[in-house]
Amino acid sequence: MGFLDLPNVISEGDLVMVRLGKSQFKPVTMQSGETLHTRYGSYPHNDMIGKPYGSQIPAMGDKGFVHVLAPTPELWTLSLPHRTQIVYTPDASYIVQRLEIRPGSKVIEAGTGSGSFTHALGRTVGTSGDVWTFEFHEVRWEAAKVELEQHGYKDIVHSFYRDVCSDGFQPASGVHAVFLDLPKPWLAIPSLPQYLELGGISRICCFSPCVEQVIETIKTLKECSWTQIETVEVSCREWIVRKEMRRTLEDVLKRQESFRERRSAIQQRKRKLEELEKQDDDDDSSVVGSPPNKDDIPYVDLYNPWGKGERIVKGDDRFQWDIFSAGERDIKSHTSFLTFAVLAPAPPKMKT
Amino acid sequence: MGFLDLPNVISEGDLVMVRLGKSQFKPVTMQSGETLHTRYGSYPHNDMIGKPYGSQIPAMGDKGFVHVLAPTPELWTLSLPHRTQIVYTPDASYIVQRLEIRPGSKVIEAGTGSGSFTHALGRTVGTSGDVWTFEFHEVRWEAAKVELEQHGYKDIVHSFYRDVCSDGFQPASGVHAVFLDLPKPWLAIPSLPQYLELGGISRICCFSPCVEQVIETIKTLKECSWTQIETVEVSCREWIVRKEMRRTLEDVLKRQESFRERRSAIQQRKRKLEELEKQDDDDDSSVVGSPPNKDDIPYVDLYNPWGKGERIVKGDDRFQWDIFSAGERDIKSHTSFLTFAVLAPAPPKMKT
Amino acid sequence: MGAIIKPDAHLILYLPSGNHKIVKVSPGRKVPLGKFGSFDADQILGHPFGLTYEIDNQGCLTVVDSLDSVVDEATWTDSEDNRMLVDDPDSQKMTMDEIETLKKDKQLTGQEIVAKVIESHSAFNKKTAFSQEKYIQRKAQKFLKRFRTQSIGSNELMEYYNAKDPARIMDLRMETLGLMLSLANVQPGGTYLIVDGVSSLVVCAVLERLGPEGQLVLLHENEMVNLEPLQLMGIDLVSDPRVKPVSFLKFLHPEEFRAELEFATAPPPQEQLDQLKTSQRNRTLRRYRKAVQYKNIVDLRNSHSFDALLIATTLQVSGLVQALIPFVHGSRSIVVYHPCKEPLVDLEENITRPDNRLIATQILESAVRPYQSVPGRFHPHMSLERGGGYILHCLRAYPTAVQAQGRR
Amino acid sequence: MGAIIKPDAHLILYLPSGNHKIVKVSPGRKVPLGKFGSFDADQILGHPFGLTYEIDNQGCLTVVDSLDSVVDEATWTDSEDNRMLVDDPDSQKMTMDEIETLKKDKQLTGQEIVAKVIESHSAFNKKTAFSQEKYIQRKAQKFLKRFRTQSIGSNELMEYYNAKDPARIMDLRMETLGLMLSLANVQPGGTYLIVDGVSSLVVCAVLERLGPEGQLVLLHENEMVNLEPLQLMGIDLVSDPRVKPVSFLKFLHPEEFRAELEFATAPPPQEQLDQLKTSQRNRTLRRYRKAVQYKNIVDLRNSHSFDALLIATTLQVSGLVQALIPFVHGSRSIVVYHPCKEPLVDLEENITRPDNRLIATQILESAVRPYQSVPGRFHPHMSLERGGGYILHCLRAYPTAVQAQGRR
Repeated sequence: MGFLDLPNVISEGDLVMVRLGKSQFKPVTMQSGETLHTRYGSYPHNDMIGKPYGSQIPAMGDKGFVHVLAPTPELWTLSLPHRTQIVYTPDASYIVQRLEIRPGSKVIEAGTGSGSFTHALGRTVGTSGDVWTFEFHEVRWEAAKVELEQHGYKDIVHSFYRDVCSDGFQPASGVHAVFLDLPKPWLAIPSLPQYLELGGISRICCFSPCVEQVIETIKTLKECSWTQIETVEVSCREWIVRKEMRRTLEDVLKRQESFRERRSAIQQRKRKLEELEKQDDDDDSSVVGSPPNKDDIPYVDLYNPWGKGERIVKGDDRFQWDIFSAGERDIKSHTSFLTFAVLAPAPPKMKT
Repeated sequence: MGFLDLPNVISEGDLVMVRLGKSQFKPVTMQSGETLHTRYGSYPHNDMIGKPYGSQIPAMGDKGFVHVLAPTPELWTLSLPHRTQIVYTPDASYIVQRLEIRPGSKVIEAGTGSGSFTHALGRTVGTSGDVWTFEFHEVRWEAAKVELEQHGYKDIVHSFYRDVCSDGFQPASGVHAVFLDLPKPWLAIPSLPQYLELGGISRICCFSPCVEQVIETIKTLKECSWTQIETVEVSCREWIVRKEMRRTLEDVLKRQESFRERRSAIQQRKRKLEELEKQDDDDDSSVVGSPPNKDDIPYVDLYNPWGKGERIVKGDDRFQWDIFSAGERDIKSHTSFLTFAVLAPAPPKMKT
Repeated sequence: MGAIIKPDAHLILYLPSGNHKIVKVSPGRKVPLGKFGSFDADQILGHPFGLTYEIDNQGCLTVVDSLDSVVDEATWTDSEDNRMLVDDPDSQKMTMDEIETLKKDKQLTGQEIVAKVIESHSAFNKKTAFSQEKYIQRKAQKFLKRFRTQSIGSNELMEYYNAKDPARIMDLRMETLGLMLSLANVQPGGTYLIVDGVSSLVVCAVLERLGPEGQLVLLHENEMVNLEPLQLMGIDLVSDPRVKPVSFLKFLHPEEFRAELEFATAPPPQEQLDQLKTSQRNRTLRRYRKAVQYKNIVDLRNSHSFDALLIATTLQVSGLVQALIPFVHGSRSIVVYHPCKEPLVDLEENITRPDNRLIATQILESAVRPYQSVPGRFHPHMSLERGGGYILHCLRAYPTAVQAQGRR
Repeated sequence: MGAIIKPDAHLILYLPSGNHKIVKVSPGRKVPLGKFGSFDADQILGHPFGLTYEIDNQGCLTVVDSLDSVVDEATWTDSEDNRMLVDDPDSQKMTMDEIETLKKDKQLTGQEIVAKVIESHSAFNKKTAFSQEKYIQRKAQKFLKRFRTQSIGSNELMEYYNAKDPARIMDLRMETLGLMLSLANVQPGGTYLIVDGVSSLVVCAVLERLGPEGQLVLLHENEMVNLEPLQLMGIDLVSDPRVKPVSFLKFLHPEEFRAELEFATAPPPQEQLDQLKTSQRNRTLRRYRKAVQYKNIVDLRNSHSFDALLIATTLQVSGLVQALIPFVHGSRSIVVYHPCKEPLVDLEENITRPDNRLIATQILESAVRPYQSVPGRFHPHMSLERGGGYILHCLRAYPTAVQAQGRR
């Protein structure tokens, strides 16, 4: 099954995204007889094949479980090792929307990189569209090409091992949208027009991490008659919802009252002891009843509204809880600058 | 009374910040007999003099009111016309904290601009500190100088009409912190060391709106042996709290039920009318009782959970309300880049 | 060849001021442009979209390169800084009346007027190159009679509502709409369940990605669905066979509409139809077609296999999501948009996290920050409209019968 | 002359790795630096703060220019792009053992080791200049034995807690702390009311701005105030006469402590003291001094004229602010920090907006975004710790007796 098939039930040979942790996904190809071994237990493929996608699968003889998910370009992106150059979903989704990529669109991508954005492009153009993708790093090109074919994009995505800056974008033609993720996009921009759709609007996005690259790119886009040039950054924050115990001023005051009571009880006892000692000194025989005991401190129950000293599970209903949301601790603050531009079609003869 | 005096009660001659609207503040100098006329009514100064700062003052024979507030650098900044170049509070407060400006600090500022940041610097260094501020625009220099003196900074802030790029920072000396808000800070940086504190750490902040300026500034700072160079942006969002009516799915369903009842009631009546018409046609004499009336539609009370068609004040307790917060609509997204650096003291002879 | 402007098409025209206008271009008709006058629609019919035109005083169009560039290179001297510039409202020596005369009597073009206005500014060479450029741009926006044509899709619709009344699209913005579509894995041929309280913007955007085979069920909260407003912009949702509107009541409680569903099982017998008057027969046939469409929706519903649920509404989202969980297929996405974080925090805390039919919940806030890209003055825009709101995303799961305990 | 390092001073030492370490430098003592070894404190006593030192293998210090610059200019060739670079863990030919030998036996300096490590990287010239620089920096952070000295103030304290346990300062950051101080108009000579649940960070920052004449009342929620931890960093809050700690109970309910307040009205009569044993007399005098300090705080309280109220606590802030409103002078600020927006939204909705003793409420979120400033590669840092939380700010007002109605 390819990414584009929207399958309902897991079959032999399917690529399944196994969800191991919060955002930990492992791509696994189903082969009956095989077993997936993880830190969270072992899972025979036979326990997954035939189940609907989305099923929770219990570990073999263990308490753990995983979910078996259908692959999407977004899950695939999450499963990639982080060190690879990746166009993440917030950027990728914005670029597709802004470049107006649709079913049937013809798109150029250079370089292919990890191929993660290529998946998203292929999903959107569908079987009636084309994505020509170019990569100058041979190992990376090979890896992405193989994956894209395995994932069912064979007829949609056309992969080339090529330096587009020197060698152009053949055999792309009739292209609506161009995405350039290159160290020097300005070297590739001048050759573009011959590959674009005749008499149509073409859109471009150049993906560059540094300001200096952006400035050079904008200069070249202007020289090559691209208009509506705009550079933007996309940022995306995740918000984490959590419970916090409510601690009120009233409780503070009651607690401090109880500290005070305890202190005054201790002082009273101390005074009593001192008095008794004094009497002891004065007249040994006058002691009536039993002498005060060291452990005889009048017990004052400290007001403990927040369970200090106890182990408390969040949400424990002996306490009040507030719901807070906080931004994730480490924010992907900057991925790249996205420089967009539009090339107008050639003007027709004017009627006057 | 100057800004630094923290006065409690309004006196003749005081500069009072009159709060007219949400963030609309008008500086007014108290003169008995005078009257402040605003869109929200008229306010004789005599109604304000003798009142404690913070008082609500009712309009003369009117329903309006204002609050009379003590001036602070922050309120003063808010009262300035927006077109002037201003270092706003989020930037200003960060710069003061990061440059470690304290009571007694000696600070250079160039240019003075509207003088709004000068107020904040003067507040923090206090009477034991010094701020030397330089401005090359004569009219602006004059205006800021007069205001700063009127506001009680005479002994703290020293204003000069000067182009520091060509003419330096005399008579500043023993300076701990430098703030440069100049089109070309790199022209002023090389002359700085002679004005700085001997054997101490000096800190600088250069305030530049464009990346190109920042890049040039960083280059010069490096050449001049400044270290710990870091460029940052400060952004500040205001959040607006508002109430929204809760509209639940249950209410939608009840409402759609009542539409349905109304429709079926109308249809029933229609069918009845048709039947009657038919009977009419068949046998005119068989009509029994009165004929159905057009206005006789069985009334179905439409379920109206959200007061459609009524005028509802937010918080009306016939309805449920949720509390939402939303970012203000227009965000000051970028003021300037702040480039910070530190100049280490000259190394002493090493003991070996 | 790219698409061309066909007779009676709806277009959006972008103006130098940054404003835009939606118009219909019909053969032989004039297209009004407010204070810019008007032009004959015939002049642009058959042209590709995306061209920029200048209107002369006779209403004739010429294709130009850009909406707001004036002269190739400024030939004025500038100042290093603005130390010599004194604020003076009198530095512009030309009055509005004089400018009107230039326009009306001298028949100058927008370009020529801008040049005249700059010439007559007494302190222009005391401004910095930066201020000069800003001044020219402001005047260009005011006097240039130009426009750019564009067909209307979800991006243009969003821009239109954002300028007109952002509340009608709940402040939804391009980065967030794009993210919704990606997270929902919208693709050609899919089947989607949608709650759209944003003037059908989500519906439009999904349709753009759907191809001819896809379909969407649109849940609405009123008596009748309201798809007409978009007709005025040339977007026909009413007769698009891929759009299947249904009320919440009829979707959630088909058991209350058994009669209609039974009616749909077979066409009304011909002999029965023959007995009816024409008007009654048409009514019966219409009722039958509607019932079939409804049955079709209920069949989709009962298959519990929508390829995603997309929600953007001012209704309380917690109850909504809870009611709609069963209809989403396993491993498919639920994506909920809201301009404020609070309803989504409530949704996560009370519905998606406690319910083991939903996994991998996350609340995301995406925002775009545009830069000014004038050469030599690269910096983020000084002011910015507020961000694009929040998205809650989670995936539908099938829990095992015996609930596994432990992690997560 | 700037401040110098005095005997027994506390310092923060910054290391090339970006980490830091708080140490005390005492004459004749060694200062330990973990895997970097140690050095004699005497070598830096009497020096100004802010210098950067390199430690040689004998523990001798030399002043150097920077924590992490290695060689003036890279002399290696680089590659235009990384198309020739294949991921290969074996491209570094030198083993950790070999490096250890260089360090221990050959007595190479950190600089020399970094140079050797680069030399032995087989694919170094296939990297782009960018990757080369990153590689060198990583190695510099690992092998350079350098540190920079700095005295400890609120900024360093914040950095220390931020690295160690940000929860102890409730994720408070410099931009937000600075904004609190400005909005509260903290200035020399002022009198401030403070609730500090952030390890005394707000107290420290206010003290830095207070000058010798100012003072602050610190409300605490425990049995005793806990100011000792900062002693370990050389910040003495315990004996600072400007710091006046008091429990919430004693501040809000002085009527329950009449005996103590009366005790403070006059010193215990000498004849009475003379009758007591020495220990009892000292106890009585101590009790008297504490009572006087308490009476002093109650007098400040009763004047209702604090120059600002600053709050940073995990206690529910709504009740807190409501209880403390009366003590703030008119036109002065109330500033409340919280890392999450929810408690401040609650505070605005339920306390500050409905109560006409408070005006001009705003909730602000300030955030700093740092840039990488390597020449030719200017861009915002790729990753970033989360933002600085939220501030609610409002002003204390005195409403007129007859409540004016209408606007606002």
